[in-house]
Amino acid sequence: ASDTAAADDAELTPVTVVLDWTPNTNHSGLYLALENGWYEEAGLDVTVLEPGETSGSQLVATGQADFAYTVAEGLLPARAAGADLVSVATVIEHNTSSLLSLATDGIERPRDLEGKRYGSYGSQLETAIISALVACDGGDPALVEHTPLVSDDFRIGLTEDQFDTAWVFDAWDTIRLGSVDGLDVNTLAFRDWFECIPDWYTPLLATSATAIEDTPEVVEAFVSTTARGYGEAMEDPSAAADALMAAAPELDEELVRLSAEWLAVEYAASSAAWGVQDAAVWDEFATWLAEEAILEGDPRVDEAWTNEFLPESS
Amino acid sequence: MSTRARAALVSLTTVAVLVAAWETAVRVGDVAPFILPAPSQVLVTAVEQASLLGPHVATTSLEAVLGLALGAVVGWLLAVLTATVPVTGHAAHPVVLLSQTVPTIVLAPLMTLWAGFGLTSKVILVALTVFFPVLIAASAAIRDVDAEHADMVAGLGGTRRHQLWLVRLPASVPGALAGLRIAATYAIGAAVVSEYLAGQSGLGVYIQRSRKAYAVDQIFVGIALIAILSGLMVLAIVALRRSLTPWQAAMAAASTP
Amino acid sequence: MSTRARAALVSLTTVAVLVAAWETAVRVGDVAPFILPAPSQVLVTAVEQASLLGPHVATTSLEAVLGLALGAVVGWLLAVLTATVPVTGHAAHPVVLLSQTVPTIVLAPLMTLWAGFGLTSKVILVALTVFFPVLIAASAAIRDVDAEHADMVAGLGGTRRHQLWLVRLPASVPGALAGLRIAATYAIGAAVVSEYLAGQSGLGVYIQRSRKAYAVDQIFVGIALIAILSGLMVLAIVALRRSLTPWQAAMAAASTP
Amino acid sequence: MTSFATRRADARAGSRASAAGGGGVEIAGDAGPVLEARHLSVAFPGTGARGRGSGSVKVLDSLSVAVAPGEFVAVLGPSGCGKSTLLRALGGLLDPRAEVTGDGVVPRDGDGHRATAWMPQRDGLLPWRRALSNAMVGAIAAGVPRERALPRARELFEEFGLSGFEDAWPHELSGGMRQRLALLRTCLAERPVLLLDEPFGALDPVTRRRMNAWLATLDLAGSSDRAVVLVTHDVDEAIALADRIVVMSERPGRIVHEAHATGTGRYDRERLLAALDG
Amino acid sequence: MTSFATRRADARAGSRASAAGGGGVEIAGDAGPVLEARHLSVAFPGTGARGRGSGSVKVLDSLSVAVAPGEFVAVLGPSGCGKSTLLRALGGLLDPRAEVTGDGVVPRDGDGHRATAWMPQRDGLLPWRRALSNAMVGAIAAGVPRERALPRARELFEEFGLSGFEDAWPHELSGGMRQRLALLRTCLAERPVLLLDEPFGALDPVTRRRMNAWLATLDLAGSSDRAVVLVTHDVDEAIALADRIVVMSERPGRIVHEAHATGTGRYDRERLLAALDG
Ligand SMILES: Nc1ncnc2c1ncn2[C@@H]1O[C@H](COP(=O)(O)OP(=O)(O)OP(=O)(O)O)[C@@H](O)[C@H]1O
Ligand SMILES: Nc1ncnc2c1ncn2[C@@H]1O[C@H](COP(=O)(O)OP(=O)(O)OP(=O)(O)O)[C@@H](O)[C@H]1O
Ligand SMILES: [Mg+2]
Ligand SMILES: [Mg+2]
Repeated sequence: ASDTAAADDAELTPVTVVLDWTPNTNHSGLYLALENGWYEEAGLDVTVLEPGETSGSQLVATGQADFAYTVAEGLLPARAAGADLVSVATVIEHNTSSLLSLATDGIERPRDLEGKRYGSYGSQLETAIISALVACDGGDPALVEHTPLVSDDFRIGLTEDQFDTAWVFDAWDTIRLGSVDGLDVNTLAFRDWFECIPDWYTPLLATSATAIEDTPEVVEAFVSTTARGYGEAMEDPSAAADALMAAAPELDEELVRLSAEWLAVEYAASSAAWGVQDAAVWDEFATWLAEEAILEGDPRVDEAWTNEFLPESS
Repeated sequence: MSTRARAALVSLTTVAVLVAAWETAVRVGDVAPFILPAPSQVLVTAVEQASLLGPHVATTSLEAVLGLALGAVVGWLLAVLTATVPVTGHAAHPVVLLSQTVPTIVLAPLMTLWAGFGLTSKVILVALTVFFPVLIAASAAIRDVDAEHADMVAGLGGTRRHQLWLVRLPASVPGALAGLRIAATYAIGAAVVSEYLAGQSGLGVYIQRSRKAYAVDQIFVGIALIAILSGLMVLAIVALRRSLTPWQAAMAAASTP
Repeated sequence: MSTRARAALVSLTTVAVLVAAWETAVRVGDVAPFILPAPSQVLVTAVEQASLLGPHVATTSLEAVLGLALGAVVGWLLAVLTATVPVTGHAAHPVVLLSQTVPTIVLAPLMTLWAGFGLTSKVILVALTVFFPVLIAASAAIRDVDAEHADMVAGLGGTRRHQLWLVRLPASVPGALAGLRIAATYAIGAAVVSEYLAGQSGLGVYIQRSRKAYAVDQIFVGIALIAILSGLMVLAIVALRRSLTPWQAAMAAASTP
Repeated sequence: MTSFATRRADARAGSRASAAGGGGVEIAGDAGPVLEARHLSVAFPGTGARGRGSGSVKVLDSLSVAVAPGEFVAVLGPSGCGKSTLLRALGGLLDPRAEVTGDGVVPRDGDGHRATAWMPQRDGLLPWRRALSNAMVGAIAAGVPRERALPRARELFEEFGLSGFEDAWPHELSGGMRQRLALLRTCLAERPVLLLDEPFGALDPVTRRRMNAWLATLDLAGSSDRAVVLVTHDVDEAIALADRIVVMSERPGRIVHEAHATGTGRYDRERLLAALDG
Repeated sequence: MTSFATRRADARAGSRASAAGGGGVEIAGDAGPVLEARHLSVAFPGTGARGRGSGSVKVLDSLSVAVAPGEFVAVLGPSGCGKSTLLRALGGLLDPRAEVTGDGVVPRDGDGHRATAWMPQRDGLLPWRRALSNAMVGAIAAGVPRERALPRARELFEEFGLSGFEDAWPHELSGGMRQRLALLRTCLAERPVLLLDEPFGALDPVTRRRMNAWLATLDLAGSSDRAVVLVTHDVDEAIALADRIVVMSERPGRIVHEAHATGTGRYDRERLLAALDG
């Protein structure tokens, strides 16, 4: 029996996937598929790597890894600089970022940010988005103060009054502060202001054009199996939470469960199937980045993404 | 009571006092647990997660010990090489400086490019941190050697190699050990940082996951473990020093009022 | 040609060779520019952004120099205090170890809580990195002092204070300088890291912004500046060593075949 | 009275403290000795580790010696017999690990400091101080004001044949020059009692004679609190300088012979040499 | 022939290289000297920095000396006249910054190494080696096989009165014991030519006589390539041991007197002392 097991192992194709962060509910489809052995069924031996300071897209572009979770605002400039990266699925259909603040600060809409301090990671994209939001809502972007984020624990920043608002992900930080820690927080969700700012894919799953060309069957197997995992996560959020907790027991279980439930709906908010990308979203975002002078060079947007490896059924 | 026992007692007392003060501060003052959890809570978490922590601690310790050994050997050999063939020292200079100033964030991707994600890249990163204090301290000690001793060897027909072997190297041992003591303090921390690189296990991964999950008590468990492991490394080096410099133990200056 | 000039020439040649190799590798091989931009491109970027870089360099240098000075003084004083009143040394031990093992990521938020976002918190973070090698190297040198000299002072009626002042401290200078040389190499890097965490200006901010903007050539400009500034710090310490230990310059061992 | 005794248990810091700690000791009056050791025994523990293991080396064996005010005592004895150890014991400079028994009298100055100035057998010059600055260490350690010590130092540089070398580093001096500098440093301490461990071992006969003459001018006779203990290998030097000569036995050192410059026990060169021969 | 000359410009590494670099020098045959310095002048640059500034110290002034095979030469001279400097020059051990002119002959062994063994005035014992191990440094540096050197070392420990101290650290030895150990180390190098810088300065007369007797047994007479140069302060020691005595002047050192054990220039103690007196 052990002989056949060894033989089976030998036939599996090794695949490396680099996360964009520590394991979290954005990755639960991946972990669910892993836990259920679906990758082995598809002939894959999947290794998951946490990135720390390494960028998954660099690893994919240089062939060090096969897949990476990354974001559109990283993928496009990297492509413009010549990196071989292609998005094969979006993890969440819409951008679920938002600006989080304590309810006492009364930040209900973008123009309320006037005179407030935004805790900034220091990227150009942040400045551009905040300014666009405030200006679009009739405020003066110049009145928003940008102050550096000292800690990625927003509870400290907000309660110690180091800043008034920060850019967070609803599926994780908002749930943590609002539902788990019971802080009275407001969110200003980007998806409510898509008339002012573009939507974009964050996070997404990327591979390289080389991989697509050389081993399309592996890409196909991985993406469709991952889609199966996310499909199951949408069906059974508590199984998704269990899978994630098993893989990363350091996580806070309450947060993971609430987040999994929240995301079950958001993975594919409007379409039925997980992962599908829309040309318009990519084009608009690329154009906006170029206008804001965040993107220099040509990322060849139409080659930057594909839906072709997602299951047909959708 | 021996001097060493007294020293240990004083150190432990400090730790106890600090922990007590911390506990009091958290309980009496109203420090939010997400800013500073109480040590008792940290301890509870540590006990709860003991089985989870085991493998992380093992990974980090292995990386640190291997990296420290590699770095110490490389640093000392480089110091010796520099002393023997000064031109190699001058040539290595800028590279050594770069190795210490290029941030890990930049080094990390390059490192994974040719050393992969496994143990190797982490051991190399630890060694990269560790070799430098050893190199500098040993070099200084080799350079500052007593001319009297070097001349004695030369006067007996000894070559430069004999001078190096009989005088410069032994004379550099206390200095190199001071460097190694610095290095040992950094080793665990360097291993933790190297795990940020791209890892699957280790205290770096544990802390990173805890941070992202807002589990502050777990972060403090991680820090406490880093400090304890570092302390053990340092104690090992101190013991090494005792056994490598027996003549110093046998020397003691008089102090008279 | 003097030994020093030859050393400088060899070092510069290494740098030139490395840069040339790098340029060739990028041009001939197909290294993607977002992994490793060509040095020529880095230079172009640096020249283009010169006026932008000036203030960043000034901020970082100021933080590093102040932090280095503070850290060196604190480290040396702690070493002296430990030598004078050993119990303080043992008591300080665990705290010193903690200061070196608690990761900056964790320390920085606490630091800004009570030192704010300004210069102070960065200087303290640099000093925290820097004092440790100085403390350890100076302590080792003070401890390993020649009993012969200490006894000589005691035999003339000198007190422990005299022994410290006349023998232990001067004897510790070369060791402390080796520690300072290690510290000087770290100072700029430590300032940059402290800026990552919460800064409005400085090379850390520059590199961080460049990373967020995926401007790899700018990252390398930042790294090159860190390396150059660190090199200057080290040269300053070497010069300091020459002037603080004139008797060593006047001593030279014979080497005869 | 100062006890040289120390228990093994607290030998580390103890021996020094107890040897020096007998507070309230006054410099003996007109009759009593200015410096005295009674039944002094010293043993050094074996160097552990390899070989010698537990066996300790007994160096001094219940040795008693007293130095009267104004007296110049020379100590002779075979190499390794414990002369330096005796001088260290009198100066409070024994290795803290030494096992010491016995008591004695030690001169103290007004501040309670030991009023002896010890010159080590190996000069103990500090490599990081130039010659003049090395000499001044004597003044600094003994608390002699700089204004008084500096001119005196320059004077002695001249007298000791060292002028021109004030700014030399110790390693630039010859063996004999280093030794003279060490003596000069010891003199600058201005202590009433000098403990000199072979101060002239590295000097040629001519320079040695000159230095002996200088030492003789110190003229202790009549000074109620001054004294010199000189360890030397040169019998003629001892005869020329000392009021009294004590000869020590082989290790463990005891006093096997005593001779006086005057009176009944007059110096007899042959007898001294015979005593030395054991 | 070996040139001691060196140009100032490359003094740093140069003087040593050139003083030792005259390759192809064979140990002189039956007639020629085994060791020779011709018109040797040595000056040390001033210590810069403070005071002495540019003025350099002239130590040896066109000194010439030759040692014949089998000869035992003693060097006397006032402290600081340049005896140690002369010995260092002969052994190739001058400070690289010294300004040196002159040439000479230096004995070399089969491998082209200098065939001299030098004993420094300060013993040069390594603090991190125990006594026996320190002695073995002589054998190691000179390439003498351990199997031969170790039994010889143990023998000499006995003969030099050091037995029982094989495992002692240098700082646990008395001054005279250190000196004997340094001589022992020098002997273990088994070099034909010994350069001894005051090997007995720290010994009492009895031990000194014993060591002298030992040195006398080396019996150089007739050996074609052996020689000893002994720097000493003890005129009687020189007379007892040496085939020839040279007396140096005050700094800058020249040879002012020469005397032979036999023949016309017979030793005259008074004349030697007078020459020393300058
Ligand atoms: N710190 C020490 N530890 C162990 N043994 C020691 C120590 N100091 C001295 N001894 C031993 O004590 C003995 C006497 O030493 P001491 O230096 O007193 O002799 P000395 O009479 O001065 O001899 P010398 O004339 O050679 O200087 C020696 O056998 C020496 O090995
Ligand atoms: N490295 C050096 N640098 C400068 N001056 C030196 C150096 N070595 C020796 N001298 C000087 O050279 C002179 C002669 O020194 P040397 O040691 O040869 O004397 P010596 O005859 O051996 O005296 P002694 O009998 O006292 O040992 C002295 O004035 C000394 O200051
Ligand atoms: Mg002695
Ligand atoms: Mg000399």
